[in-house]
Parts: sequence; C-alpha cells; structure tokens
Amino acid sequence: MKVTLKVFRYNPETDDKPHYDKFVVDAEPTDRILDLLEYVKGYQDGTLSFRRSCAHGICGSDAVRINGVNRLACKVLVQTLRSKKITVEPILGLPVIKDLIVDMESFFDHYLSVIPYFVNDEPPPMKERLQSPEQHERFEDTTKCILCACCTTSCPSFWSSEEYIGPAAIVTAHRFIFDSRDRAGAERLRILNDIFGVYRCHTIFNCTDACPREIEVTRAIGEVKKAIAIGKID
Amino acid sequence: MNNYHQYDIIVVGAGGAGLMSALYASKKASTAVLSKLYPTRSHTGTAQGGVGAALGNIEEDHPEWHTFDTVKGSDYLGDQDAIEFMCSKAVPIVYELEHMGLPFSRTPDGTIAQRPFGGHTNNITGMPVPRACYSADRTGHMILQTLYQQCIKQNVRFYDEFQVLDVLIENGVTAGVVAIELATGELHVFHAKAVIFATGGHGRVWEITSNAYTYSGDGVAITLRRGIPAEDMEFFQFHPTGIYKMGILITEGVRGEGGVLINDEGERFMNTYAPTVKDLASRDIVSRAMYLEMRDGRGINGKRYMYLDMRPETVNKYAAEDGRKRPDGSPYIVTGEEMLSKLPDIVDFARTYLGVDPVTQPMPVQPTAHYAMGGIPTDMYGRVVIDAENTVLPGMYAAGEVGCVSAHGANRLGTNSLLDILVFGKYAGLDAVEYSHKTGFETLPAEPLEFTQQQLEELRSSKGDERASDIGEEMKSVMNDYVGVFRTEDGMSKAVEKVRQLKERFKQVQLGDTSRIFNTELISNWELGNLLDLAEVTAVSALARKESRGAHAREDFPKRDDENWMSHTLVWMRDGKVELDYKPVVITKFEPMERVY
Amino acid sequence: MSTRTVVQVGFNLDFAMWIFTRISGITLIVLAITGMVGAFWLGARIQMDVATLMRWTFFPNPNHVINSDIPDLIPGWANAYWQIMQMMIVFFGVTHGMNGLRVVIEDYLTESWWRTFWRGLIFFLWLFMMILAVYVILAS
Amino acid sequence: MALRRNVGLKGLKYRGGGPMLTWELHRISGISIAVFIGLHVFASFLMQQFGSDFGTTMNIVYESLYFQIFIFFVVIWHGLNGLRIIILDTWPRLIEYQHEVTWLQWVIFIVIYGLTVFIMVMRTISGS
Ligand SMILES: Cc1cc2nc3c(=O)[nH]c(=O)nc-3n(C[C@H](O)[C@H](O)[C@H](O)COP(=O)(O)OP(=O)(O)OC[C@H]3O[C@@H](n4cnc5c(N)ncnc54)[C@H](O)[C@@H]3O)c2cc1C
Ligand code: HEM
Ligand code: SF4
Ligand code: F3S
Ligand code: FES
Repeated sequence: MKVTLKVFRYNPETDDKPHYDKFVVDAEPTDRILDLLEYVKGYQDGTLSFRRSCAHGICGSDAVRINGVNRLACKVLVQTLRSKKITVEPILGLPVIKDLIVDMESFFDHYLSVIPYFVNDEPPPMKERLQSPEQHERFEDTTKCILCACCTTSCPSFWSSEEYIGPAAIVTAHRFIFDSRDRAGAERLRILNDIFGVYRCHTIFNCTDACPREIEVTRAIGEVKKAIAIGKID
Repeated sequence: MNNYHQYDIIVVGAGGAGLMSALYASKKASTAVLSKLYPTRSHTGTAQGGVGAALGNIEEDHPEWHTFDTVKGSDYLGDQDAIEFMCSKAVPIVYELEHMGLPFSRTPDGTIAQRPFGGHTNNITGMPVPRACYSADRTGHMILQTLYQQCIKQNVRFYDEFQVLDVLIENGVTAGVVAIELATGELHVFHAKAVIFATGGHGRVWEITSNAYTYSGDGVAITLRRGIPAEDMEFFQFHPTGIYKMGILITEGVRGEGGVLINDEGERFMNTYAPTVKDLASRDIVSRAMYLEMRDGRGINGKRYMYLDMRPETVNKYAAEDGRKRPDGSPYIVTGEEMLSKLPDIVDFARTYLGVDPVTQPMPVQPTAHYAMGGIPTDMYGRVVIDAENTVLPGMYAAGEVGCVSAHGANRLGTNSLLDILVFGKYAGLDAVEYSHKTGFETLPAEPLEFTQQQLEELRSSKGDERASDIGEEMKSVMNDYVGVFRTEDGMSKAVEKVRQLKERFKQVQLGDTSRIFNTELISNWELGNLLDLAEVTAVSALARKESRGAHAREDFPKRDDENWMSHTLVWMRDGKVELDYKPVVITKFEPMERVY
Repeated sequence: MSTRTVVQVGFNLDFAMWIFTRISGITLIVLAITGMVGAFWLGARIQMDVATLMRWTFFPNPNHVINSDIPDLIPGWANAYWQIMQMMIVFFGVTHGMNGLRVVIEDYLTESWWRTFWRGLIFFLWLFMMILAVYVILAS
Repeated sequence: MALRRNVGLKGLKYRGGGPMLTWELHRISGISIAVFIGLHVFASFLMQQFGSDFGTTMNIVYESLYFQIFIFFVVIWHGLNGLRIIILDTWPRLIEYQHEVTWLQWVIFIVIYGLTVFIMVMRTISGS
C-alpha cells in the first residue's frame, strides 16, 4: 500500500525557514512509522535526520508529532493511523536543531531540578530494605518513565512557558516521593510547590494521552498536588 | 588546542556497564562519560527479565550453584575463575542496587522477588530455581535509570551525544579517545590515563535481531582497527523468542512464569529436547530445538515460527503436569491479571506490534540475534589483554557486552548479562582508579585526529554509486542465513566471501548528506563499516571452529570436541587481513561433562 | 501502609490560591444552590422565568427580579440575608475570577517584571471591583 | 542555528482531543464570566448612580436571548467542569476513570443546559 509521508524539514546550515517534504513510500500495514522514516533515509533521502535506537518503544529516542499528536515513531503502526497521509513533525516547545531532532536540554534541566535520585542516608541493612508489594505498587506506575518528553511537549502550559517544570519531571519526582524507602520527599514537594511547579498544570490530560508507557501522568501530578495541599504523603 | 579535554578516566558508553564503572571511578578520580546516546537511551534499558543472584528469597539457592549453572551454560568454554568471581559478587551487588533505590518487585515478605530463568537450576534436584531478581519486565530499565540517577547524585561529568571514533594508543599505552560531537560535527580529543570501553554489542549484523539500531559494535571495531584482538566472536546468542519477523524480544521470564513453546501440532515440544527443565533449558538449546521443529515442518502453518503461549489455561495445564508448586506448597495456578501485572510490557509489545493479546492468544515467535558472548578480551578486572599470553594493554579497559572476560563462554545464561555489566563494570572502574593513581598521562600522538579524519574523509569523498542500505541489507541476510543458529562449512565460506565483497562495495558508497550538524548519515555509514568488520571476523572465526559448542552449532561437526577446541578464539585484523590464534580456557573446579537439561 | 507527614511544604501565593480556587468553586456552587432553592421557596416557580431564576441563582440581587411577575419585592427578596449572600458570592466569585485571570496571564508571561506588573494591576482591579460591587449591593 | 522554540498557534493544531477541549472551554468560559461580571457590576453601578445610557445598553444586551444562551452555557460548563476538577483533585485515584467522569459530565451538562435553554426558548416563543 502506498502512503504519503509528509515530513518537517529544516537544515540549520542552509535553510532560513523550515519546510515540508513529501515522500511516497510503499508500506505494509504492520510497518512502524520509524520503519518508513528509515526507508526514506536509506533509499530516498539520506539527509533526513532523526534520533532512534531500540525501535520498540523503550529507549525514548524518537518522540515526534505524528498526524498532530506526540508519539514514539517506533510505537505507531501504519494500520493504526487509518490514513494514507502521514505527517511527521518535531515535538513542540523545544528548539529544533535539524529536521526531527530537537534540543532536549531544557527538558533534562527540569528533570535534574527535582532531585531525581534516591536519597536515604540511614545506614542500609545487610540485606535489602524491606518494602511490601503494596508499598511498591504505590509508585510503580511512575517508575516506567523513559524520559521521552512526549508528555511535556504535549502540554499547553509547557508550550506557553518553557520554565514550567513539566509533567515528566513531576512524574520523576512522584516516583521518589511515594517510595517508602526514600527520605527526600518533603524537599521535592517544596521544589514543586512553585509557580513553575505543579501550579502550571491545569489538568489538560494531553500528557496522559501522549505517554507511550501508559503512565497515568495526570494522576501522578494530582497525587503530588494533593500531597502538597494536605502536607502528607500517603 | 580547541576541543581538548583531560580526565584521569574516560568511560565510553553510558549503559549499565559504563555507568557502574563511572560511579566507582568518579569517586576517586576525575572521570567523564562519553556516550553516543543520551545515557537513558542505552540498550541496558531494554533488558526485561531480571538479574541473576542467588539470594534464595523464594527457594534455597547458593552462589556455588549459580557458578556451576553458568559454567555448564557456557558449554564449559567460560573461564571458571571469572565465573566464580561474578557469581560470588552477585548477591552483594544486587543488595547494593537495592540500596541505591532500585524498585525491585517484592515478595509478600517485602524481600526482592525472584523468578526462574533458563539454565538456572537447583543443583541437587536439577529443577529450575527462581534466581532472577526482577522489577516486573523492565529490570534493565530500572537498572539503567537507577545507575544514571546515582551518577547525577555524584555529579559525574557526562558528554552526551559524543560518539567515540578512535582510541589513542601511544608507546603501547592508552592515551585517550577521539570523539565527534554530533550536535556540531566537530572532533574532540579526550586525553586520559585510562579508557573504559562499555559500548555494548553488535546484534545489527543479523537480520532478525532484538538489538537496537545503534548496536553497531563500535567498541570492538575501533579496537580491532588499533590492533587489539577480539575474542570468541563466533559465539553469538540467538534468543529463542523474538517477535516473528520483527525480532523484538519476548523475555525468557514469560517461560519462567510458566509460558510454554508450542509447535504446529499443538504440543509442547521442549519435552523431547530437555526432559527435566523443558522450556527453561538454556537458550542455545531452545533455539536449536525450534529450528529442528521448523525444519521438520512443525512450524506454525509450516512457516518459520512457533507459538509462545502464556494464556493462563495453558500455563496452569502444564504447571500441573510438571507438578510445579508455589513457595508455600500450593499448586501453581495463575490468572490473567497476574500475568499482566508481572509482564506488563510483554503484553504491551504483543498488543502493539502483533495485534495479539497474549492473555487470550499465543504469540508467534522465532529465534532472534540477541547477545554477543565475544568481544574485547579482558581479565577479571576489565583490563584489556592483547594476546594468548594475556598481556595487559596498560590503561585500556572494557566491560559489559563489548568485553569478553569470558564469563559466558559459548552461551550466556539469561540474567547473567545484567550481572556481568554490574560486576565487571564496577571492578573495571575500581581498577582504573588504582591504575590512574599510579601513572601519569601518556603523551598524545602528534596528530591525534589523523586516523579519524582519514576514516571520515573516505566516507565523505567516495563518489561511487553504491547505497549503504543495500549493503547493510545484504550483509544482514547473508549472516542470518549462513552464520545463524545452524552453520555449515559451505554456508560460512559463502558468508565470508560475500562479506568481503560487500566490504569492497562499501568503498563505493556515496554520501548524500554533506552537513556538519547531526550528520546522521555519515555516522550510520561509519557504523555500517564497523558491522562489516565484525561480520567478517565473526564468520572467519566461526568457519575455523570445527566443532559444535553452545551457540556455535555446526551441522557438519555436531559434537563438542574438548580435545581440540577447549580454547578461546582470538582474532585480529591486520592490514585488512584476518588472523586467528587461540588461548586455553581457565578450568578450576568443574571438569567438562556432557550437557543435558 | 504508612502515612508520612511532611512538616511544612512552604507557603506561597500559588499554593494559597490553588486551594482557594477549589474552596471558592465549591462555595459558589453551594451558594448558588441555596439561592435557587430560596427562590423557589419564595415562589419563583410560578412567578419567574428561567433566565431570571438563573440570574438570581448566581446573583441574588433584587434588580435581577425586577422584570418578573413578583408583585412585592421587599419582604422576601430584598433583605439583609440576601445581601449577605450576595456579598459572599461577589467575594468568592470576583476573587476566584480575578485570580483565574492572573493564572491565565501568568501562563503566558515568564518575564518576572511583567508578571509583577500584571499582578499589581489585577490586584487593583480586584479591589476596585469589590468596592464597586459592595456599593452596588448596598445601594440597591 | 537551531529554530527557536516557538509554538504560537501551532499548539491549536495539536490533536489533544476531548480532554484538551474541556480545558479550552473551561479557560474561555472562566475568562468570559470574569469579564461579564466585571462589566455587569460596572454597568449596574453606572445605571444606578448616573442612570447612564451605557449601563442601560449593556443591560439590554445582557437580557437578550442570545446572550442568555451564551452566558448560561459558559456558567454551567465552567461550574460543572470546575466541579469535576475539584473532585479529581481531591481523589486523584479517580483519575483512572477520567474518561468516564468526563462522559458523565457531558451528560449532566447536556441535561441541565438543554433543559434551561429549552424552557427559555419556549417561554420566548410563547411570548410570556
Ligand atoms: C531486548 C533485550 C533484553 C535483554 N534482557 C536481558 C535480561 O533480562 N537479563 C540480562 O541479564 N540481560 C539481558 N539483555 C542483555 C543486556 O541487557 C545487555 O547485554 C547489557 O545491557 C549490555 O550493557 P552494556 O552496558 O554493555 O551496554 P549498553 O547498555 O548497550 O550501553 C552501550 C553504551 O555505549 C554507548 N556507545 C556505543 N557506541 C559508542 C561510541 N562509539 N561512542 C560513544 N558511546 C558509544 C551507547 O550510547 C550506550 O550508552 C537483554 C538485551 C536485549 C537487547
Ligand atoms: C460555579 C462555580 C465555579 C467553580 C466550581 C469553579 C471552579 C474552577 C476551578 C476548579 C478552576 C481551576 C481550574 C484549574 O486549576 O485548571 C477555575 C478556574 C477559573 N475560574 Fe472558576 N469556578 C466557578 C465559578 C467561576 C466564576 C463565577 C468565575 C468568574 C468570575 C470563574 C472564573 C475562573 C477563571 C478565570 C479561571 C481560570 C481559568 C484557567 O486557569 O484556565 N469561575 N474555576
Ligand atoms: S511520563 Fe511518559 S511521556 Fe512523559 S517522559 Fe515519561 S514515558 Fe515519556
Ligand atoms: S498536559 Fe499539562 S496541564 Fe497538566 S495534566 Fe498534563 S501536565
Ligand atoms: S527507538 Fe527507542 S523508543 Fe523508539
């Protein structure tokens, strides 16, 4: 089946403005969008640039906008789009370096700002620290995050201000705040209790819809907001 | 000099092995980590099933049993001192990870949960033992995230999206590396006392593979070009259960949780091939069994795939047949929800890529190229050794999949790779620190960039009319057909010849992209060059080994031959020619025996 | 499962207003329902059209029932009770609404001096509105 | 050099679907009510104190059927949607059922708003 791939193009060395290129590709219904991009790069236009690695939705390299929504190119099959016209654009809200490659620096800066590591200075036991399956389940959902940025760059609040810490960072914070073994939860809540912290989230749910790991992002944010509001982590 | 950096220790690669060594190295020496991917994109993140350690949280278990299983799994090609070292460090290192906050799944008592995996057995009964410590089916993801987070905590210096293209060796001593900054296209020199390579494997040599696009064997290719040999390259593991046609991995944990492989006649065929542990035999054996079934026309609908069935009714049926029990003694009965909660990502993969719901339908699977047992030869402390006498190349280290200690011999057991990257990553880091405290900086070569620039120039200036993607496709398909699960003299000779032709044609590849910023085409062509080199040394090493052992199965030499082949292959590329040598296997406690499961 | 108490998360305008927005939202609904029930109590079902009822509901100001069929406004509709109700609605509504505007504006403004400027402006607008509204209520 | 991060109106083309729409409506309705109340109080003040024409004109606008239909939409939507947000904020657990909650909200909205508009229009037509 022939599909038309419309791809956002921008080469910083020669272009002033971005433009779109169209490629007609012979695709199987079960092909990933990433397969199509690889095909274009291999056989039609080698200059097309994008990031990718694992090709099965687990490394988080290839977040792009496909037909208007943030997705991993390797996790969308042609058949699920139900359309023979496929538009691929870079994710919104981050500077475009080249074609589909964006500058992720501010995204990772936000990640770094929430103490994104386990803190517990009490001397550890000889064996493992115990944690019940229920306590584990409390934060399990948010441990799945692969830092792909699909969520943050789908959020209208992030589009309007880059300073907004963004759902991905809050998800990371949530993973630690609700871990019964961690001890820096209060500090993280203090960081998120900020004009550019949780209060820029207006429960728009674009993030939850965009998350390729099916993390309930808005719920995680909601739990953080609640913890801040009532001063308790349950 | 612009773009000149100096650190005591340079770690190349930010997967599990790289981060673990950086964590230890940076405590006592100035350290920088160079990675062509943002660290959390590394392949360690895709590992699913678990990391092996004899914690005995569920059933009785001992590091000694783990050692023996690994030796046996390696088909007696593993160096037993290294294996014993790795298995004895397994328990403390898993606790260490837990203390770093790694969110392991838990048993009802709150300890780390464990599940059975192929080849891990109770040495007394011979039955499978739950030894894989897991975090649902994203153990590697959690390891990668946790280690990266700890590196952040420790302020490790990262150079993300810096691809190393060359290692500098001056006067027989390591002096640093050359890397390209992808965002600008500029070359950088990193001057260092010690360099730790942790660049992962090269599964992209094969067509059906579970490996990432970026798994192009950069580390081995770079060192080969610098006269360092590669070890045991013929041993490449094919994992039995990759998604049909795509190769995406379905973890062995599925079988650990009770899933079984089914042929076209609807029977569980592993009974015949491994009567005791059945579907949980080691990977080489299961992959071969699948091939034999398919060859005899018992692939599903006569095609080249089998079913992997984890529907609760199937699992319960065979668990009852095997008499499998829960730790509390009750019979092993699972529900759909339990499978979903223990293997969420597998269910997701099957739904996304196959359109199959594994809780109600079986999944079509076929063997998929998975793991490089071979690599840069090292000793137990990650020090790179460059000949059959184990002479150390000062300052040069390798750890993780890129290295060959050899703890996996001819066939790696599931869960032992995550263990390998942790243990050998850590000790490489520690040894590098010690080394860097003892020595000064070696002077850089007069023109450190020369060799790199020459390589890139060749890629840029070629005016031929070949297409890199064609060459890549042909290489992958020939390697899949002739240097895959089963091998013959004839096939492998064809493969060697074909790969050499492809290498010639590769010189005629034209580069379309002339830009500097993120020239991904230039990089992927360079990577294809690496893959071609590795394909060649793999095929040549395989052709020379006239026996069947572990992952190397020859139809013309179906038996293991301990008399002549109890040795590691070393392979060099000198002036474009491949040379071979052999070194003996270290045997301490376990004399080679026939391998039955 | 244990609950861990976090001593003090820190108090700031966004924290306070986030909570206030929610409380005032609920309060507005409660006040509105009270207003509506009160209107029925006073015989709105036969004497008032829907639009007037709704207007009353959200703003129990006698002006809002002028053009209905209610014969005598004074006893039931225009008394201190409804004036207090009204003032509460005005207070919660205007504060909630003005803060809402602040939030919307601050979504798009990241330069902090601009933000300070707008905050000030909105504060004065709020003050002005409150005074005006109270005056209108008392004077009507 | 890299293209500046510049979202602008491109954000409007993002296919956020239903949930994004509820937010857009909430925001628009909130602003509308705030502006409306502001103008209304101001107009009442002018009318009350100075019998100003401006105030009278405003009141005529406010009392027109079209404006009423609009303002009820806005108020009822904002109130209901706000209630949903408050409920979800209080019990984040319910966010798991956010789709169901949103559907329920639409149903309630259509019933209340539909009924209101229906009665209003009927009244106007029957001329009472
Ligand atoms: C799908 C899958 C599932 C697996 N499941 C399991 C399992 O359940 N249990 C188990 O024990 N093992 C498993 N494995 C194997 C195991 O995950 C890998 O062998 C292991 O993670 C390799 O780790 P590493 O640190 O050596 O390399 P990687 O994690 O791959 O890291 C390589 C690093 O090197 C960098 N790099 C590469 N080339 C360059 C260069 N030229 N310049 C700069 N940087 C470079 C990359 O950016 C990356 O950061 C699995 C493997 C796969 C593919
Ligand atoms: C009827 C009862 C009301 C309820 C339950 C309610 C509820 C809410 C809630 C919960 C929010 C916060 C939304 C968020 O954080 O994303 C909000 C925002 C807002 N409200 Fe209300 N509200 C009500 C009435 C009003 C009134 C009367 C006004 C106008 C004066 C108003 C104006 C606003 C504005 C401008 C916002 C900001 C919109 C935004 O941030 O997108 N609301 N409302
Ligand atoms: S929360 Fe989901 S969408 Fe956001 S970065 Fe993590 S994985 Fe990606
Ligand atoms: S899209 Fe944005 S506003 Fe909140 S719910 Fe998600 S972060
Ligand atoms: S390539 Fe790894 S997530 Fe798509």
